[in-house]
Amino acid sequence: MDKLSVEEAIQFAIEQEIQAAELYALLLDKSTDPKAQEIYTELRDMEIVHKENLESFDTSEFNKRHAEQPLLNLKLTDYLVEKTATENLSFQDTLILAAQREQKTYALYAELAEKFKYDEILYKLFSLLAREELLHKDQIETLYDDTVLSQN
Amino acid sequence: MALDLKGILAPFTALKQLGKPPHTVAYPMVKKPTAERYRGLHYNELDDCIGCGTCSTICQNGAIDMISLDGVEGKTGDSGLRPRVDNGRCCWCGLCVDVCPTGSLSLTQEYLYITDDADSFLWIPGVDNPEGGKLKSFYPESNAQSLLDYNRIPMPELEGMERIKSYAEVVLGYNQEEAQAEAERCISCGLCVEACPEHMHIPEYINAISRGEPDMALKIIYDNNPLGELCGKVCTRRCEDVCSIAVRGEPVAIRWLKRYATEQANNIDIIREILDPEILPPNGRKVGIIGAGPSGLTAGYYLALKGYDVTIYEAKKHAGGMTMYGIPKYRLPMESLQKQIGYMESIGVKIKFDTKIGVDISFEELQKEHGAIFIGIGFEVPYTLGIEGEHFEGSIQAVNFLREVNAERPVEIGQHVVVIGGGNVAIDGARIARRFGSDVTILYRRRVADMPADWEEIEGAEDEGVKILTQAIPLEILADKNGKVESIKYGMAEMVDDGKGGRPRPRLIENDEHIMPVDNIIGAIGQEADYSFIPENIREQLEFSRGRMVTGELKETKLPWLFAGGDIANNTADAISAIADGYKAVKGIEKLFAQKGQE
Amino acid sequence: MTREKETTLYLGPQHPGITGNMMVKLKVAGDEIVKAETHVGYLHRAFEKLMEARTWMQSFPIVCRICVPEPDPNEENFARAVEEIEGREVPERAQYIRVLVLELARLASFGLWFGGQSGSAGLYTMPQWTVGDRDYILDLFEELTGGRVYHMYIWPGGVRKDLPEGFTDRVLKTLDYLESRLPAIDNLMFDNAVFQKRAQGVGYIDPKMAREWGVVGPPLRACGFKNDVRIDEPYEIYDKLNFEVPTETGGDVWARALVRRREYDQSISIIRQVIEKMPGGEYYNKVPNPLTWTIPRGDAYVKTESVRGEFGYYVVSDGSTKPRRVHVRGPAYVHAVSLLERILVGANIADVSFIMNSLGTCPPEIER
Amino acid sequence: MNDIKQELLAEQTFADQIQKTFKTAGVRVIRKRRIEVVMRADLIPPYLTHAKNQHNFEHLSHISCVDWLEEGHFELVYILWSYTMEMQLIVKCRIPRHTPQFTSIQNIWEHAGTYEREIHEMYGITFAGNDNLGDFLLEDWEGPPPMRRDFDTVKYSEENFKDRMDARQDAQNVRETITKRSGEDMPDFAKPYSLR
Repeated sequence: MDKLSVEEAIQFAIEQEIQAAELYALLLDKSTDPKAQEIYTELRDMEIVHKENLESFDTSEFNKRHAEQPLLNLKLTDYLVEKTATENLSFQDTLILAAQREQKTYALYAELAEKFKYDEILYKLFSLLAREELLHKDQIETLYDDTVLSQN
Repeated sequence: MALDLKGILAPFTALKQLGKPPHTVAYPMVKKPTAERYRGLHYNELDDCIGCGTCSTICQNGAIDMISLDGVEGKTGDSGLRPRVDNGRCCWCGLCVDVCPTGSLSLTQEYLYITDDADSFLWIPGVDNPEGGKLKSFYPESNAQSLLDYNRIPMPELEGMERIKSYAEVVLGYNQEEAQAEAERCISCGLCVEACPEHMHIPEYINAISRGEPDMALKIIYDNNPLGELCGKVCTRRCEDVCSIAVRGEPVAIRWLKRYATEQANNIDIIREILDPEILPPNGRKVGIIGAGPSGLTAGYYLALKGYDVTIYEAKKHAGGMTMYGIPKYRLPMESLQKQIGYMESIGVKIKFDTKIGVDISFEELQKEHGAIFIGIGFEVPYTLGIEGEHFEGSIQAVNFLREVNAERPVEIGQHVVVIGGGNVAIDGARIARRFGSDVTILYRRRVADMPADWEEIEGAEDEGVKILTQAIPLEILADKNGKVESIKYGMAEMVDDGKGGRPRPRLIENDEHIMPVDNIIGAIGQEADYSFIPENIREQLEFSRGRMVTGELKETKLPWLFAGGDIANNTADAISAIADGYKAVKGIEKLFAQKGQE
Repeated sequence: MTREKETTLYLGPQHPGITGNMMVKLKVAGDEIVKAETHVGYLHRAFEKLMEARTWMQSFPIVCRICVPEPDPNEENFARAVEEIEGREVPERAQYIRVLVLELARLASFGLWFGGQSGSAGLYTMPQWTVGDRDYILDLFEELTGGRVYHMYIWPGGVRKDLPEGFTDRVLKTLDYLESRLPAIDNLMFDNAVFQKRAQGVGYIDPKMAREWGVVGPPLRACGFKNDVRIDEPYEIYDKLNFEVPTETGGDVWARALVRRREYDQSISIIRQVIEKMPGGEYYNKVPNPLTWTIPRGDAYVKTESVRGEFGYYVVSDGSTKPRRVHVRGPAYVHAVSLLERILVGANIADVSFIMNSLGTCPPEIER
Repeated sequence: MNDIKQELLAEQTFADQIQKTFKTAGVRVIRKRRIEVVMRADLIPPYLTHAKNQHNFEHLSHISCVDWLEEGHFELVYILWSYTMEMQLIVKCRIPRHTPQFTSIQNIWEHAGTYEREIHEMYGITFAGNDNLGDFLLEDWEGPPPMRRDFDTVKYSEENFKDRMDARQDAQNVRETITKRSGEDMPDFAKPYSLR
């Protein structure tokens, strides 16, 4: 992946979302904990929305979409033990897993942005995608902060 | 007759007065300023006013009404009403000012009130004179000048270091004199009633206490709360947060007063004698309740009074749920809980102990046997810290620790203990560990002001020698070569604004890590429910949100025969909310059977 | 001399010479009164009944309204009766402040009396002066209490607010001024041959009658009795003060006027002593929440020396948050009914309001 | 303790003296200069004469009346002062509410008649021997004796002055507002304990 058109880059991102949605759908199917199921459902639906957004993505919208939303970055994923996607994750582990996934996807996009720094449009695109993932991570971390860490 | 010359001439000296300037001023060209304390027309700081209506109550002329105003919305802690003064009746005695708990009401230098309507003397302070705030002249200059008493009668307690020698109850309770004096501070506004999830009749039972009638107070308490004594000891008392007296002083000790009233009845027979409950004849309707925690017990009690055949299924040996196994005995002694539950059993509530649904009896069987089922299982499963090293020996969970201690099973704990969390569970864990003689430090990610624990509990812990380390995030648990906890690594946190007006959240500061040697780490960051006993096919028909069951106004679920309450069905997760849920479910269950009866 | 034909004359209730809304029904022969009957009922406000429906603290703003010229003895009595039943202590400073207020109230009330007594003799300059001077005392009250006429200041447990900064200096200044006015008043009223002739021998009360008919205050002292509640049963800190109880022996309007004139001097002297001795400390021993404050079952009769004499309150508590009974004994109650009816016999019509004034008649405290 | 006794010595001596003469009376020293004597109603006129003539209680300060509705009697209170002993004597007796009649003491103190007139008007008690018990403070009053505890002033004014409150019909009760808004069910037995 040394050279990439904008269309290919978007297609790549769509693939990522589809994979994520499929993973969550699978985990949802296997889960028996209603609390985890609720989170999986939300995550799956969220990824599908992202995918649809990307499909109708218009590069001319770059500037508009950059309306900054401050990032909290509570850095929870930095020190919580890494979770792997297995069948019966608890509610807590589900949240950790999701946050860590967002963190990883963010890292991937950030790396790609760095890689295609010479191409302004690609750079902007990957930076935007990276930022989106961070925002999602923020949302999940905030939820974790409110529910699991309600008394800490 | 002699001529009284002096008597004739002396009066003429009055002529000397002619040249003197007059006493009067040339009004309206010259206006005489009023004195600093002048009692003129009313002014009310509308934003500070909470509509408690005490001004209206004290007014001996009936001159003050409480009315709705456009733009003033009622909310918890504010009735939404504001005073209106009938200047045709007011005598400017200023008692309303002296009795105003917030200090929003005052009298001003103004005394002219002109209207073209001779029948109208109605005046809304603050609305009709918005500039009055600058003209205040008769106002409460200090709490000492107020007619109200802003200082609470101190609760006698065991001394801090004395407490950690045993599980003896720390709070000693008011005697009659103290209770009456504290009850007399209440101004009966009733704002607390709205803040109480159960809407207990607070001003009424406090007034009964102040009149020296604790029996009547007990009756009023039991009207909608069969665990009044429990609440009297451990309630999270939102009522006190909105107490009008708390605006400028210490709130009325509502919880301690309830405790006083309930403790007067010190055995089951006395409770029955005082309450003399009316128990309706059996109506043949059967209700099954899962979990003998506060919500289940409450639902069971009121259903039993109404003639329902109630059975509570409890997995453990004792009833009380988290209040039995989670709350330390120095806060809620066993005998107190046993007394309250024993009384419920005496009026016909059946409790099956050591009966776990899904193990000892299946959910389906339960469903077959009962016309309605109420679930009140609580949050018993602790969340883990989620950090490296949590599996090492010596890393334990507070709920398990407390459960073992309360069940009087042997527990071992080391010299240096760290408790992680800032809720009541964490504080309980820390204070229990102190009773083992350990040195205890609480690590908390946020600030003391953010701690969900009761402030009295936090102070109590500090009095007992518990250290609190705030803005500290546990990062890793380190062990020695035998796999035994040796130390904890933690990082410091900065508090960041979430940009949505919520409470600030802690963010890890990088490269600010510390290591503290410890023998035990007690996690107390939060709990969740275990729903695995509910069969999959039923679970699928229910709705969940953020780990909780979604219920309606009367705690009904998507399935008409199934009700849920307590921690699993509310966001506040405390005993009084659970009691409120149980009470609401009683109405839901009654409604269900009433509809069934019609079909 | 042949007796004139008797006729009935209704004097009042709006007669300009009569203080307050009260009517005297006279049977006259010529201008000599043969029989007099007091008629009241024109301003009954049922304060005593109102208080039965109000809490102890709610009753406190009512009592001062029983008497316009001198409201403070009412507040004093109510507060002291409540304190006596409840056994509540009052801080020493509050006691001094109370006496200061009571004596200022006496001065203000004397101001009205000077005007009333001389005005009812046709000497209309006097009211202009003394009522104007009274306003300087009302200024002091406004500064101290926030109210000019009704102060609502002495309440159970002490007084409502502390003395403002520099207040006592301003009181002393006002006293100096009031004193400087006395020579002019003396010249105009007491040294006035016309006033003397009108007052001497009129409205005579026999000493034995004064004792047994419940006569109190200046009318009693004008019969030669040295009786004053402040001396006979000292309250607050009156036993720590030096003052005289002036007496006269004439028993007539003139003797009563002289007694009052000399009491005026005494009040000024008392206020100066109070200011000199004023201690520091608390001014209020806080009472419980006024909504729930109960007073143990019991009763108390307390009395205060007002300018018109013994002002008594009989207060009964049934142990609840409200008074069972607050019974007011105004000094003029007795003076204005049975006594007045008796001593008007033989007097002239022109002297009726003159005599009434000398007795301190005050219908509001009769009707409450 | 001794100090207190010393201070009240005169009072106590006098109280003992009364007790000796009037054995059925309840005599109590309330405080310095205050002595309470509770007597059978029929003993009141002779006792008051005795107090006035033998102990110089020449000044009748007041006659008061208290309606103890719940206990079924009126309490008449005679307040006397002795200028020579400097003591206030509070003499009390009870008369049944159902037969509100007593004896006038106008023959002992002339002005007692005025007090009796008021008590007659306000409480409906008649005093035998006082022939001037007509209208006094309340001319043309047709209602029941208004100072009786069972005369309901609020009810009376509601019946007679209903129109006066028209402009203030929008007044609301704070406690009721909270009850309504929160959905609290207040049982009837708790309501009398509401101060609002």
